[in-house]
Amino acid sequence: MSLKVNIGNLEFKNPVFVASGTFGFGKEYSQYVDLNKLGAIMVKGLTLNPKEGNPPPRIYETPSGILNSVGLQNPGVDGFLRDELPFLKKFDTKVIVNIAGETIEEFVTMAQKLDIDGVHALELNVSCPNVKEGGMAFGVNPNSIYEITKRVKGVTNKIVIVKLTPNVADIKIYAKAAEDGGADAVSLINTITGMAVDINSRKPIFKNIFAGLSGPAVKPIALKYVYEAKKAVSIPVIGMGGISSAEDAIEFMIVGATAVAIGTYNFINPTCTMDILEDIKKYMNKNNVSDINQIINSINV
Amino acid sequence: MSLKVNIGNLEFKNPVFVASGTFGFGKEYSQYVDLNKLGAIMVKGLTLNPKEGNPPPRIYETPSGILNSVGLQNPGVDGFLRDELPFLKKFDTKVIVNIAGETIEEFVTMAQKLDIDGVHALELNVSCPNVKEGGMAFGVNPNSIYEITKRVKGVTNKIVIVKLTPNVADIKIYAKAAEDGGADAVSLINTITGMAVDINSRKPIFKNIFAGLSGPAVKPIALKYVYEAKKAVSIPVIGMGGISSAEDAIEFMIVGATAVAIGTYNFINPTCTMDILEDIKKYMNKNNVSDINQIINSINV
Amino acid sequence: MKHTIIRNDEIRSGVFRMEFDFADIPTPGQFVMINCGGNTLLKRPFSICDFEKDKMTVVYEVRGKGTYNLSKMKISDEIDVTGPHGHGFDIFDKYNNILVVGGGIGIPPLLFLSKKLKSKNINIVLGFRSDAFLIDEFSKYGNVLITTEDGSYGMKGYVTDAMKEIINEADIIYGCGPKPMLNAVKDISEKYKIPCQISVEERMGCGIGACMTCACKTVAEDGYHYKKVCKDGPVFWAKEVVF
Amino acid sequence: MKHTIIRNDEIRSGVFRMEFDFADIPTPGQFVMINCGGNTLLKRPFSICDFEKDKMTVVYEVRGKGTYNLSKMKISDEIDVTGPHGHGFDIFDKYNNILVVGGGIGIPPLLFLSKKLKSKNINIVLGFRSDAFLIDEFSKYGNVLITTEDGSYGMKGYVTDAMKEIINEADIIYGCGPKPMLNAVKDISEKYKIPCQISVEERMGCGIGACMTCACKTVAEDGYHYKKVCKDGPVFWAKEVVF
Ligand SMILES: Cc1cc2nc3c(=O)[nH]c(=O)nc-3n(C[C@H](O)[C@H](O)[C@H](O)COP(=O)(O)OP(=O)(O)OC[C@H]3O[C@@H](n4cnc5c(N)ncnc54)[C@H](O)[C@@H]3O)c2cc1C
Ligand SMILES: Cc1cc2nc3c(=O)[nH]c(=O)nc-3n(C[C@H](O)[C@H](O)[C@H](O)COP(=O)(O)OP(=O)(O)OC[C@H]3O[C@@H](n4cnc5c(N)ncnc54)[C@H](O)[C@@H]3O)c2cc1C
Ligand SMILES: Cc1cc2nc3c(=O)[nH]c(=O)nc-3n(C[C@H](O)[C@H](O)[C@H](O)COP(=O)(O)O)c2cc1C
Ligand SMILES: Cc1cc2nc3c(=O)[nH]c(=O)nc-3n(C[C@H](O)[C@H](O)[C@H](O)COP(=O)(O)O)c2cc1C
Ligand code: FES
Ligand code: FES
Repeated sequence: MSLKVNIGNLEFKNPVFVASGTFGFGKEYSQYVDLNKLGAIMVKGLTLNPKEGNPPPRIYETPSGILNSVGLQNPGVDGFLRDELPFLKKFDTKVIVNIAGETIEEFVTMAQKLDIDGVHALELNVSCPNVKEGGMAFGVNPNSIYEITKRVKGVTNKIVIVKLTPNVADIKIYAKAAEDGGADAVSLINTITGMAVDINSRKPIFKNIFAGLSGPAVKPIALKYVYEAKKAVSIPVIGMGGISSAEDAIEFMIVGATAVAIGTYNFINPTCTMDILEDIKKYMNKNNVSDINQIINSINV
Repeated sequence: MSLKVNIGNLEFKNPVFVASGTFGFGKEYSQYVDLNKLGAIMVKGLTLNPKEGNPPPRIYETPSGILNSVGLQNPGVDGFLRDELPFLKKFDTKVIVNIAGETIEEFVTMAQKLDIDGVHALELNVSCPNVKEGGMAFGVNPNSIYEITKRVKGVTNKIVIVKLTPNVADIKIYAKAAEDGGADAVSLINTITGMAVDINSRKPIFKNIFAGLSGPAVKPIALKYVYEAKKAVSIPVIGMGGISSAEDAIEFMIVGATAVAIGTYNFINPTCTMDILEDIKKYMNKNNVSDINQIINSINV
Repeated sequence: MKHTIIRNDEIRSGVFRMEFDFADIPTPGQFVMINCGGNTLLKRPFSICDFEKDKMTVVYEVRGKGTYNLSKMKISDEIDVTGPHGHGFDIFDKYNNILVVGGGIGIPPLLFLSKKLKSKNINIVLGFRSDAFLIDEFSKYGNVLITTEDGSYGMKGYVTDAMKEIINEADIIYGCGPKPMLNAVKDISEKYKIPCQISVEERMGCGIGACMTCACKTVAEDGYHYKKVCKDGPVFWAKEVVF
Repeated sequence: MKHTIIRNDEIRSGVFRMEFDFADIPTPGQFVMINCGGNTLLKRPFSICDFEKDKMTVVYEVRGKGTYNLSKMKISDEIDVTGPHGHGFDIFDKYNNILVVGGGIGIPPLLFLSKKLKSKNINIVLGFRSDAFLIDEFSKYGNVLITTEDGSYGMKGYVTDAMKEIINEADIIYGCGPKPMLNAVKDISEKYKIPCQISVEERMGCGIGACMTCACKTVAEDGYHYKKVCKDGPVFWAKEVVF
């Protein structure tokens, strides 16, 4: 049975990744998960300089979902290279570095700094709803997506993945812009903008008013975006948004995802990625699927 | 304590409505709910001619939500006037008739037929994701919204409410188009487009592939849309999407909803509207709110 | 609408019999909607398998998370139930020879039906994949014929095979079971020109006729018409139903 | 990571004491994450109130749906628990006079702390709104002083009032409770120049340091720095914390 999938010239041992921002830099979850068994780790979004992020509260539970407003707290690219990458290099998995520039130049600078051993791919985060500069402003503009992708591709030998926001009406345009810019893959969905209010103080729960929704609640929406994105591009799509089980992961692969990433559900069950991997194998066995690629984009409409 | 709210020249005894398509024409729920106690009943979406709708399955449970693909099965405007309105007229509540034309002319014809006693308001459904003609195609085009609203306003004396779809990037433009067209109010959100796949057959669960997501899962998203819509217009907003409790209803009112509508949750608890009404009163009592209008649009940012 | 569980036993691997207090008197073929708790949202429909003063029985198979949750509930736990809902089986005094045909987890409502039938000659054909259940209970109300697909119990084969042997006696057929079985039963009833009522399943939202999600395709003058399983059904005349 | 509930009693109106089997040995001030079931999604953090070989105790107040669900669980039910998590209280041999200060539902972790303290002179000040709990247990480990806001038990007033009377004896202060109380305790510790550790609360996602949602503002050379309550805390030096 083969679980291997390819994105660009990169081979992943399996299609089960962990989503950026939900798995730190791998260290914390390594007590629960054998990192060697993950297809890839998408690390917490990095900015050029260290960032403190938003004031608390930063998380709020909603029905089958969570709103978060972390605001990209991270140690910056240099901090990552110094304090986090050495640990990740010890494992036989792929490291995908999620980067969020406030300007196109910042994306380029970060990509240059990250064009080193131990980093396997870059994920361009043009879709963070929780920061003022850059973030989603880029993600809702196809020209920015095209430009950032093209510029980053020009300075790196790494696989470049563009992470798309679902806060658009027609995802196809944005996926296409990434492909046209030279992206090796697109990943989606980032969180969906939402909000919550404290009915006693009549204040928004979050200082930024809006926050990003993720978790099982968003799965039907995410699945639709992945299906549509895959119809628009011929590059691989990495699907995410509410995945909590192998069934969910397989749904995403059937509609076109070459790989899937698990985000919020790591919080609920820290070993869920391992369970999902095992259950995907069971499904393949039961359905006589010898190569996972037979499932990918196999939707029967 | 006053729970009265106004939309246009119409006064509603309270802001707790039931959402179109989830409450039939009132008859079925009348065994559970005293219809006289509802602020308004938004009846199932009508088309000019009777419509059979989509093949089953039409409903699928998702985490804290449901996908539906009813496809507007309804008896048509004439069937409604003949078989349903007489029953509704027996109650002291407001009847809001949800209409979905395939063309602008159909909207106008229906509005004319419905310009009669017993009908208090029209809700223009330019946002149904489950039909091929009309439906969401109108709702994602501000010009269509403007045009339909203006044309309908020209032939009716009823309050006109425009029901907006959340499947757009910037709701403000669409709310504004309705206001500019002369709408007395906007209502939102209709369902969010999503999908689900049967991993054994690898077929979409629904024949139409896509379906509409509703229920508690969508609440944080709906709340954000209502907040944004209210910031864009000065006409009243009717908020809905995932409301299951008085707390939820109050959140919507705080961010700007003059009234709220309960949809999916009627299925889960058929008496939830009555519970919500009682609990809103308790909240008002506890917080010394003598008039519900003091809550509406009172967000403290 | 809280009801207290009186009993919840596994009567065969994966099949449970639950009893709870319930006051409203149902007719055979009607169903209840049960909130299965946990992280399920919609209530799930279950046919009424038996009813005695203030006590209702449903028999269910564990299929997904709702029925799984249900199976974990204990005596004296409370569940949220609405009903009885729907249009059940019509019982006619004029028919003396009744043929009741059930398959798998479609069998439970037929027990309550058999109990309420007052006819002299009741033949009950029950089909299972392998292990049978509720046989003793059915035996009180008629002649029971069992078929199993693997031949482990009763006759080897399908209910439709067994039906053919006694079909000539029947004045009316009542059926409930999986779609292919109902379709076959319908065909037989048409071939032998015997009136036939069947109980069909569809996914439901409200359970009371308001949401239009439980569509059952039925014949109509101008082609077809989607009726509501929860309100017009779940029992329909077989000849009405378009499979 | 399933654990079996051994006990789950209401020890005061709305406050429960739950015991479950648990093997990993915690230190005082650490917490566990408990999946409260029902339709909750995230695990909820609870401080460890006591631990004996393979048996952990948490004391919780019903505040929302998670703690409500927890309160309905029965002996022998299984719960999903991870932990122990976080950085707890540091215990120093050099300090003989200890002042432990707790308020409301912040009190439970201080019991496990008091038990582990080996100092001679332990003063424990516990503040409640009205009804007190865990008093007998604390009495085993030190001199207990109770304050209640309504004066229904012990001294009328706040813990900070009571603290002032014995503050001069203290070499170190340990505190846990609502934010305003912790802020006041911090002020007192600074005024009297006594080292002070406090346990703070914040909403959590992962509970293990990966998601950055449990931010606690702390002082840093260049202004401030958000530390993680779940990993760097929940116990911090009071002087670090910016309220
Ligand atoms: C009128 C009626 C009467 C029924 N009576 C009984 C009964 O007496 N005993 C019994 O065991 N089951 C009965 N069912 C089926 C029962 O409702 C489903 O098995 C149950 O809803 C599954 O819930 P779940 O959460 O366990 O499974 P889910 O996780 O929701 O789904 C598991 C499987 O069950 C199927 N399913 C889900 N909902 C329905 C539904 N409404 N109808 C049919 N299939 C469904 C799904 O397609 C899926 O394959 C009846 C259904 C109807 C419509
Ligand atoms: C490190 C730590 C240790 C804790 N120890 C205990 C303990 O020993 N006993 C105890 O009863 N409680 C403790 N809490 C608080 C406990 O986690 C919350 O009361 C619980 O999560 C509420 O869950 P709920 O579903 O009942 O309430 P929800 O419906 O989630 O919320 C109800 C209320 O609780 C507040 N709340 C929710 N989550 C948290 C949180 N993580 N921290 C603080 N407040 C929160 C909300 O603001 C809201 O006002 C601790 C919290 C932390 C961070
Ligand atoms: C707490 C939290 C932090 C996140 N941080 C990032 C981030 O830094 N960069 C990014 O691209 N996405 C970030 N995301 C989005 C996730 O990577 C993922 O796209 C989203 O949560 C949907 O997947 P899920 O439903 O499985 O969580 C974050 C999500 C959460 C919940
Ligand atoms: C089964 C079903 C049928 C619906 N039919 C209609 C309709 O006919 N017209 C309409 O405008 N909205 C329709 N809606 C949308 C609801 O009125 C409401 O906008 C949406 O469900 C969000 O609210 P909720 O989350 O409370 O259900 C339907 C929703 C459901 C679930
Ligand atoms: S389930 Fe709502 S109409 Fe049948
Ligand atoms: S809760 Fe995730 S970092 Fe603290």
